[in-house]
Amino acid sequence: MKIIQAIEVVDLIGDGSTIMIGGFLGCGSPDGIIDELISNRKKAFTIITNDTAFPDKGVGKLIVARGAKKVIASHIGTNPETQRQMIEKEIEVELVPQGTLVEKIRAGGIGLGGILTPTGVGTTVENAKQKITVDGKDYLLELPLRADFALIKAKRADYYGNLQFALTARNFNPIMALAADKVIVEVEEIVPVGSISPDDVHLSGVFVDYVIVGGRK
Amino acid sequence: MKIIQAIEVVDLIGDGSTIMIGGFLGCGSPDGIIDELISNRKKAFTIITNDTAFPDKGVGKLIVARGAKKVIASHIGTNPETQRQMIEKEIEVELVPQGTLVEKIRAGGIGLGGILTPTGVGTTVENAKQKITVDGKDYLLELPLRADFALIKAKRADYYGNLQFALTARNFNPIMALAADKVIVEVEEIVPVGSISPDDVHLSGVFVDYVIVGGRK
Amino acid sequence: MMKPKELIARRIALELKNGELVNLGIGIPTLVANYIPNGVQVFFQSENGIIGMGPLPKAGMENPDLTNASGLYVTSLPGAAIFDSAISFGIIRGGHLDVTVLGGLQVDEHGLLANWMIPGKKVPGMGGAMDLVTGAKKVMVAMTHTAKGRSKIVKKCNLPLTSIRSVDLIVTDLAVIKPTKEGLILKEIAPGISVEYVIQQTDAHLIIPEKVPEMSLN
Amino acid sequence: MMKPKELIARRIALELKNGELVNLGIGIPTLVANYIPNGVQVFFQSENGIIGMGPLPKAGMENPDLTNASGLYVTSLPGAAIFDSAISFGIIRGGHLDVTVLGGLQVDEHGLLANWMIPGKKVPGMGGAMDLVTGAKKVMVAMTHTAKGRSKIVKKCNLPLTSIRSVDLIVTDLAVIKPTKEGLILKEIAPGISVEYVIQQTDAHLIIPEKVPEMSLN
Repeated sequence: MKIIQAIEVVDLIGDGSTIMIGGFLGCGSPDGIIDELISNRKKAFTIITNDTAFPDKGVGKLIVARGAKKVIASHIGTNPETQRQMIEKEIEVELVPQGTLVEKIRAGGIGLGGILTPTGVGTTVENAKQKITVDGKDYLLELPLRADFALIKAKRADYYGNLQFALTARNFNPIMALAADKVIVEVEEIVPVGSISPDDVHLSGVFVDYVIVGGRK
Repeated sequence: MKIIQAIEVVDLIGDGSTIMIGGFLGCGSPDGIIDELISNRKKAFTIITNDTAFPDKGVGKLIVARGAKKVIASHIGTNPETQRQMIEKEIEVELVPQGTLVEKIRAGGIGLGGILTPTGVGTTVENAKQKITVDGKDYLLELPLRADFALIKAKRADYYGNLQFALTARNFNPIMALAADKVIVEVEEIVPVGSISPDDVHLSGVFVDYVIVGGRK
Repeated sequence: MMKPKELIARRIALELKNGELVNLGIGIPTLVANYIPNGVQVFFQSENGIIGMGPLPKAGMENPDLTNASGLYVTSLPGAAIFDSAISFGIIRGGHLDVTVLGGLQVDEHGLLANWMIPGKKVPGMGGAMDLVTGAKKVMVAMTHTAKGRSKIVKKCNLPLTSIRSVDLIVTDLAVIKPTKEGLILKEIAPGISVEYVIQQTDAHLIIPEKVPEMSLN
Repeated sequence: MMKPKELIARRIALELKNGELVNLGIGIPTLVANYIPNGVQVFFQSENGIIGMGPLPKAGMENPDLTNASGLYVTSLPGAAIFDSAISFGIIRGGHLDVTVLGGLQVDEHGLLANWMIPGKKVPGMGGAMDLVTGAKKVMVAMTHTAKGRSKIVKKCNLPLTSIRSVDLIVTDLAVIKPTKEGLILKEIAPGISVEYVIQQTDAHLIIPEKVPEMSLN
């Protein structure tokens, strides 16, 4: 684990990278990192995220700033700009049921080749996916998702990168941290090693590559 | 969630039931429940557990007491009695790689039809399993596991059944609690509702049916 | 006279039983929380990762780390538990959720729900809806009976389906309707509404029992 | 003279690099923890659910809730983290574990390992071994070169394989051997052992480089 300044993500994350961004309608998103990407006009990202939040919040701001080439998400209804860019074919949007999205990411992070889910069977989500019948019930084979970078938000880290999340700001963050080549975490504070009880660590520092201390927005 | 006495499991759990038992070589196993099953000569169980511990510890004692008809586990090497019963065909033993076992249980608990794992490909674990190729890599389709009862151990519960585990006594316990029709938890204490911070709950009480207060062995 | 949304929410609330784990969707379903009958304690799950969600906070007591699935600040009740999105949808898809109440665009004669997109017009995405309908033990749809004068209860959905699992109950401002293998049964009518009016406002065929009582709305 | 097991453990320990996450199997691999070189800090993962496992506790300071994968009481170091078995094997199978050191019954010319059962004789089960060999970034086998006078490095395993993934390094009391696409390369010999003796004690074909240095054993 290495501690860096928010501005350093600008060099780390190349235009066109695939990035996962934690958060749920902006709650628990790494706002300091997102702001740096925006002010440095980073672009052409494939963004994997639960939703595109609101135009003035979280990942929503990155959409408004034209940072995306493609969005993989479960919901874009709260950000009219995502809708507009999609309809005008400025970006591609792939909609994935939320429970499927999180399991695809988890599978990508923990070495599974895919998972079978009943969600989406018989709907447009089926698409060209392989259908597998187990015990007489149909499931869709959903394949793993990984990213070049996961940008996540935690409440605090210790100097080994062990993380604690706060309340519903946890959401996709610990799962995305499993599934990217480089994991960059924005925290509100770094605490001494040993000051988080082993039972209270929500995600082991083994998954964390970079930590940035940002303020609470 | 209902608080019961250990002795009540004797009526709850019928002979021949499929039961998951938490613990790793006896650490974090529900010893009070196991003892009741033994002293009341309950038998013919299909036991899903990581290992059969030692002859005088955890689930190992239930094996010695001839409580099992079948064992599904990743390791039985520390309990010679399991080996003996298997060799003399008194019980059936199904060996499953540990990482596969926990994902099969998780899948059974969260409504997945199965998972694809690379573990076991090209080994005797393949058996008659369906092999699926994703991105040029072979995986085994491993199917979900569920049980009639999960017998698990936690450090403490609140009166809603929210659980906290202690150190490596956590292991399979929170995963097995997802995957059984009835979940019976042995704890060392029950604390007031609200005294465990929401962030510190390791497993929500929604998964818990019965809580038994047992002493520390 | 009671507002249509309040009527729907009140009627749905009467279906909830003590101890149940309930997930309320956006819109009318959210209102259900306001009308839980006395003596009934239910637990609210929100798919962003909490069981034990409480009411909106008082002004000045909001916290940006505690929101509901609509992104609004909420509170947590004693005994609340937090979990990540994988466990949250494990609860939903794994059959651990007793009830979900969702809004709807259309429900058809097979009880199939369409509630996540209008092709060419509005594509918000399914969010958690597909998992909720697929996995919850009981699925209730809370919606107005008609939209822009057109019945939302149709012979066959022409909007994309949310799931191939039939919903368990439909509550509108005009009626309570139960999908069954035989078809849609008209179970109750709203106060002041006639069976004939419901039939007239409904595209789908309704099975009409001999007696159709008025909704109770305690 | 150094005991064979100590020699193997010391040589393996030299392979570990600062900051690596390491899982040690039962038996000889466990000893590796005693010989980590000065200035190298590694983190030990135990598959029962901990990173940051420390040495055995002093007498009287044992706790039944803190054990290693052999069921022995251990301690936790500052910065330790606990997780359930699903995450533990997610770390292993997902490629987040830098190194695993495992015991072996046989390794063959393709670098394939058999280490979990002897049919008809001993069936302990694979435990975590199959996931460890399949998923760890680097797999090292620590074992005696022979058992009951028979080479454990064989042309082809006749015991059931642990994985179809080749191991990265084999360290025995006689030699360090590296499996490659071309075959098994003899990289180092133990102090006082000749290349000829290693060849004689090995069933598998060994590729012998011009120079085969003696093991360093700091």
